[in-house]
Amino acid sequence: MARKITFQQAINEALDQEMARDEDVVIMGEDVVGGAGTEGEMDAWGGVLGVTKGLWGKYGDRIMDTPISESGFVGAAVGAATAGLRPVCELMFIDFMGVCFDQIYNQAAKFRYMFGGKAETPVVIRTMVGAGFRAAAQHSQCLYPMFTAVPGLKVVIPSNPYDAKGLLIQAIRDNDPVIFCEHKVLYTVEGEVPEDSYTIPFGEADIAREGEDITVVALGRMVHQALEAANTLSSGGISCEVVDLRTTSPLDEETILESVENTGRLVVVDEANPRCSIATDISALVAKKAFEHLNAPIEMVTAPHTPVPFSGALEDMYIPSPDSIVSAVKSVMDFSQ
Amino acid sequence: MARKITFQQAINEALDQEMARDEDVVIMGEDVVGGAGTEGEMDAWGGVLGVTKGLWGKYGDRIMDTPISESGFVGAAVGAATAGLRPVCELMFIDFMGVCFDQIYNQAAKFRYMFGGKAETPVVIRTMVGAGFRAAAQHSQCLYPMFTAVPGLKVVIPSNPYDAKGLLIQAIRDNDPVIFCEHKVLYTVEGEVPEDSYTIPFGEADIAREGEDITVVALGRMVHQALEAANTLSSGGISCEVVDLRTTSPLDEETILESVENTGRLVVVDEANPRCSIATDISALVAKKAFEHLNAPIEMVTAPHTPVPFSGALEDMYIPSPDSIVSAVKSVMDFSQ
Amino acid sequence: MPDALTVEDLLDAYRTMKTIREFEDRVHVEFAKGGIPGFVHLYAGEEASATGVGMHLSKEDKLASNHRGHGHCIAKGVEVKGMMAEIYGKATGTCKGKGGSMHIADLDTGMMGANGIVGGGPPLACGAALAAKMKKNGKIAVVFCGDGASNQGTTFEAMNLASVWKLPVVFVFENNGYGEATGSSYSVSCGDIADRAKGFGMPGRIADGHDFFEVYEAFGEASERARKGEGPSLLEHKLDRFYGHFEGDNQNYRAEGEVQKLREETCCIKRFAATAVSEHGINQSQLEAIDSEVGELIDEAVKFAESSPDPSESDLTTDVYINY
Amino acid sequence: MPDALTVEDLLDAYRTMKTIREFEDRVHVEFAKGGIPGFVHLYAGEEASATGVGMHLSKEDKLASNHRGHGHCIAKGVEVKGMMAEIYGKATGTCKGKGGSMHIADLDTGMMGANGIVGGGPPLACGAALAAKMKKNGKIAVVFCGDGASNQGTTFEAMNLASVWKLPVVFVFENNGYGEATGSSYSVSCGDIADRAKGFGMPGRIADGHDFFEVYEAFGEASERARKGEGPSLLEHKLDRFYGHFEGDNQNYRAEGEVQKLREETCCIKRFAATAVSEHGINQSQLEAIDSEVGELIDEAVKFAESSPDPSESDLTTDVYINY
Ligand SMILES: Cc1ncc(C[n+]2csc(CCOP(=O)(O)OP(=O)(O)O)c2C)c(N)n1
Ligand SMILES: Cc1ncc(C[n+]2csc(CCOP(=O)(O)OP(=O)(O)O)c2C)c(N)n1
Ligand SMILES: [Mg+2]
Ligand SMILES: [Mg+2]
Repeated sequence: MARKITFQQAINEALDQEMARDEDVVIMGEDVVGGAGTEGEMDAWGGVLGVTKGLWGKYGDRIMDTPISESGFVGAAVGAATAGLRPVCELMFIDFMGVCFDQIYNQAAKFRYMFGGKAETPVVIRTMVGAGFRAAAQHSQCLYPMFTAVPGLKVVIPSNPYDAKGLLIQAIRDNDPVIFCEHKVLYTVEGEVPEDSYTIPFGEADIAREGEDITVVALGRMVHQALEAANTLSSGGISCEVVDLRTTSPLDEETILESVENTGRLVVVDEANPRCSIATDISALVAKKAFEHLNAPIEMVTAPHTPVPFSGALEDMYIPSPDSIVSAVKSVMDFSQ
Repeated sequence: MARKITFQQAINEALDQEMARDEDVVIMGEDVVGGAGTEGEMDAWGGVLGVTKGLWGKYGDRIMDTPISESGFVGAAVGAATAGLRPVCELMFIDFMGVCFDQIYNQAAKFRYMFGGKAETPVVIRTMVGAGFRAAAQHSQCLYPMFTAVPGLKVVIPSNPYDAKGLLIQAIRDNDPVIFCEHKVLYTVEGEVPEDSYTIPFGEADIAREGEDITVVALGRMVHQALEAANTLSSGGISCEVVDLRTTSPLDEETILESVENTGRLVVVDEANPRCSIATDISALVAKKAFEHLNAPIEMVTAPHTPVPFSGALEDMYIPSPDSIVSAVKSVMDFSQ
Repeated sequence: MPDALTVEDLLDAYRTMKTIREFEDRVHVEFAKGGIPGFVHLYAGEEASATGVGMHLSKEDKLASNHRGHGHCIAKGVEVKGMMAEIYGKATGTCKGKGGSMHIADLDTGMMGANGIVGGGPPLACGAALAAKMKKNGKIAVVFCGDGASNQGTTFEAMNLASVWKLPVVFVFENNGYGEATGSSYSVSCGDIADRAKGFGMPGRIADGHDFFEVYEAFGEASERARKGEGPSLLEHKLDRFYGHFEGDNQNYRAEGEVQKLREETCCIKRFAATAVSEHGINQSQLEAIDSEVGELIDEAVKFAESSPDPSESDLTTDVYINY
Repeated sequence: MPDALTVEDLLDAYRTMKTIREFEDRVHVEFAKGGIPGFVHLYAGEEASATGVGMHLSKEDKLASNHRGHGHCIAKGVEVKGMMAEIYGKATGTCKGKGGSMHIADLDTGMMGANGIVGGGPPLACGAALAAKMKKNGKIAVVFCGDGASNQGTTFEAMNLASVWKLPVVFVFENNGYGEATGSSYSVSCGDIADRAKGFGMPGRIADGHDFFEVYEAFGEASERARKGEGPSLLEHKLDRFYGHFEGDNQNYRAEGEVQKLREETCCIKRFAATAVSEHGINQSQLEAIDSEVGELIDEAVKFAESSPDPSESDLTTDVYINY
């Protein structure tokens, strides 16, 4: 059997292999080394949760701690990308986009278009997303719909270690700016991951489970919730096809539409808040392009339209659960016109 | 006949009347007075396009020029709102949200929830949106879907002078943070506006034109494009009901759903880019809650997934036109299962 | 100045510092036991800073805090039981359990909120100061920032804005030598944070943040300036944190024995007690009485928190807007 | 130093300044006629600043600009015909007409782009400087900011970052006294922008931005420091803009007769010509020859722009990503 490593190790390995392969790859972010300017061990942290640990020892100055100045260093990553480097920049939590968003959507994303096709901006912004850590309203959000909305950005949201490695390597080699979203709850999830380097192309969704009765589109951590729900449902005789988007931009419309053409029913599961989200995006796509195949309303299972609560009791209710997916699927299955 | 004034005058009048009514109302922004620290005329500009002109003469220190520090002064407006003022803060172009978004979505929007219901944050952020000025990629965007996605914010997008005045007065009196989006192309549009003060409640869409065959949901400037299309279509025998959303958060789901229940068909028109937008939001709502009444796929007419081009030749193609709405409506009308 | 401090004041100050220390020590213990969830940043070691500032503030003055906010809350008069319950995520918490350690706010006592965003507070404090200025009520605002936060753009903008608008606000930089695992000697490109004041047209001053009396005096000057309408000031408190960046931090970026040494040599409470007894006529027994009262208070707070109910399902979707 | 400048250099400098002036004067005229759309910010009056800097740069050095970018482009060697066509929104423009005045970029000449976002450039320039540093190629980056931009958080963060990473970058602040209609005396809370350098651990220096020689000398020092790996510098150029903030600005915030007076007294080109002739052995006729060449160049550029085709429909949806 193939080697099993965690999601977090898969990311570390992707970074390691790409840094070894191409010396233009550099890493920057807060405490990505950890310990700059201190008396203790350098590489003390390797990122706030240890994801970049060990890289400083191998690559030295190519991995750089930054001041807490997200506009400054994200912008520097963007500028460096136009000048011959391939920076992988860490925005610790996606929640912090509010202090540096301009450098991403007005600068990186638009250079190529504004400059008449002459710019290439191969920058990757790695960032943590999602609830489940009791980290409260400003450290638990799923803000990737905002990035998905921006022309010129690519947005990646892996659900498992295998995809994490292959998609991150692809992201680093890609010549467009990429937002790479790591769900913090997934870091400890294990999976089979080849040691060799490999890429997974963007815009190719994964059929995480085949099924006939209903399509469940999910992404990131929600793929696991959807698979659990599908398991439960299968014992009740409902066969779910679970589609893991992998990337929301570019979007694999074909796989989604084909699946719905076969099943005639759709539930979209997204941990983000409900308005103007991936859930509405996929629903709208299907209501437009596969309407004639639809046999029932499209259900969306999302977080409520509220900030993320701190209390564990509330946070557990906030996050879409396998149970809520089961209910949604059943209600769609029960529909008859 | 009632008095006619422009959209821009309506906004100025709303500000004027509210400042006269309540001395806690203050205004801040770049050049909202215009001329601070110069030797020329104070109140020189009254905002970059003159919208706040004349208020400094009447209200003096209650209208304040700021340095070019959007995080600083937007955050100050937010902080002041929690401390007893009712600031109306001008973010010159919505495109600049990238340098101050944190103070809006992580601070203002979340206080009430994070603080267990004890905070009130009556701040209004006025901002210009939209293409049509040949102002290119960083001064022409419709980024309101990103604000609409944020729990805790209210988002207003008026389409005409009457609504602009009534909705702005409501926004100032409202005790939640409000993003007030002014389409720059609408500033010179005239309409009947009562001199007296009045409010328009949030979450009540306006049926801008009644019709039977198809529902066209639009907002802001797009209401005008939709009405023009409806005119054209009516001569071909297609009767469009045009719904002007007025506010995207809160959203008047009822009016939208009722209209679709009657017409069985829907086109959503939104000047924003297509992904995770108001267009997908409304489409998804209807695909979920009015599916059984739908007789055809839901069409969306939006800008393409590109930045806003500078060249007038391109920008005119970028903006959804009455013609493109006509085509979309026709394709939906032509659908038969 | 110390002279202006009455015995009452000194005992108050001691009680505040001690309450903070006991609170944090206890949270540390309970966190390790698994009773407390989330990201928790402790203030132990920095008590003289919050306390020396807080002694100058009334409930109508406003304080904007950061992620390391427990001490600021206590010094501003937030009730300790509610805070503890909040940190446990309980319905009886200051924020009904919806905010947690990083978001404790109590607008009634002028506590505008801890903040999970580094640099989130400075603009907000400017706003509170603007409100005071417009209302001409003689109140002020203060914001606490770390050395790490001193590099955030929002912080710089706020300082400039405060100066341009001549706001009654004081920027207090608590320089504890680290922003997470990164040394301030690395991240702050000038020698002292106080060196930045000049670029924003305000006075900048350094105080020994282990020394209550120095902090009290320096902030007294800055707050007086603010109250008189003379504009903002910058203060840099040099101090140390006794725990890791957050609970769970192994602190391997610190020199060996560093924390041990700090606890012995720089403890602001020990130092305060010694001075209070030797120079201000306070009795050791008075301090001991406070120690035991504080111990009880914290015990009670933990019991209260532990025995309080979780928020209920309906709390999930309330408090988003005024009407729900 | 001026001594190091050859006659060739001086004639080059004159040609650059004159080209900028003619370009801007002509855009002003054509804009008024209605031929040019959008927001257009002219650089006339500030030519010595871009030129004195540009003379030290090769194509491999990078320049990040702002909304008032035409002069920076020309001084960096961007071709004038393409620029004019870009400002007209034509397919033959530097950016195929998709960027316009506020977004002219030409990466081949090291011009990283004008920028519609005030403060957008400084972080980008740090990135370019980082690339140069990592590649150890002796190249540098420079960013031009206005006085208004000196208050933007991104600018402060970039200065700190540049110092922490010891980047080969120079921050040039063009202080023309206004950010739109707001006076820099109001918005910049310290006396001189150069006062801010100390807070970011770098040297700060003021130069008379009307004086090409002073700019040339000051930037020579800063760029040498950068090339030697000694880190960033801040320069403040005090200068004036001859037109409004943007075309269409009635400039009622300016004192009466202010522009008239400036044009007479502070014209950097007149001043340069006088010095060049009196001190550096340049003949008036050499300058006149350049004048007429420049006049022709600009005429041609306008004709080229006017007669060029609009972008075509397919251009709307290309250049978004590498593959479309
Ligand atoms: C905008 C933003 N960036 C990064 C973080 C992550 N973070 C939380 S605390 C912290 C260090 C803060 O250091 P400092 O300001 O010195 O305060 P201290 O923790 O030392 O009290 C960092 C980087 C954050 N919360 N917000
Ligand atoms: C983030 C942002 N805020 C505001 C603006 C609007 N704006 C464009 S130019 C300008 C003034 C800039 O002043 P300064 O930096 O002094 O440059 P100058 O125009 O004087 O050359 C302003 C406020 C903007 N483009 N971007
Ligand atoms: Mg610190
Ligand atoms: Mg200026």
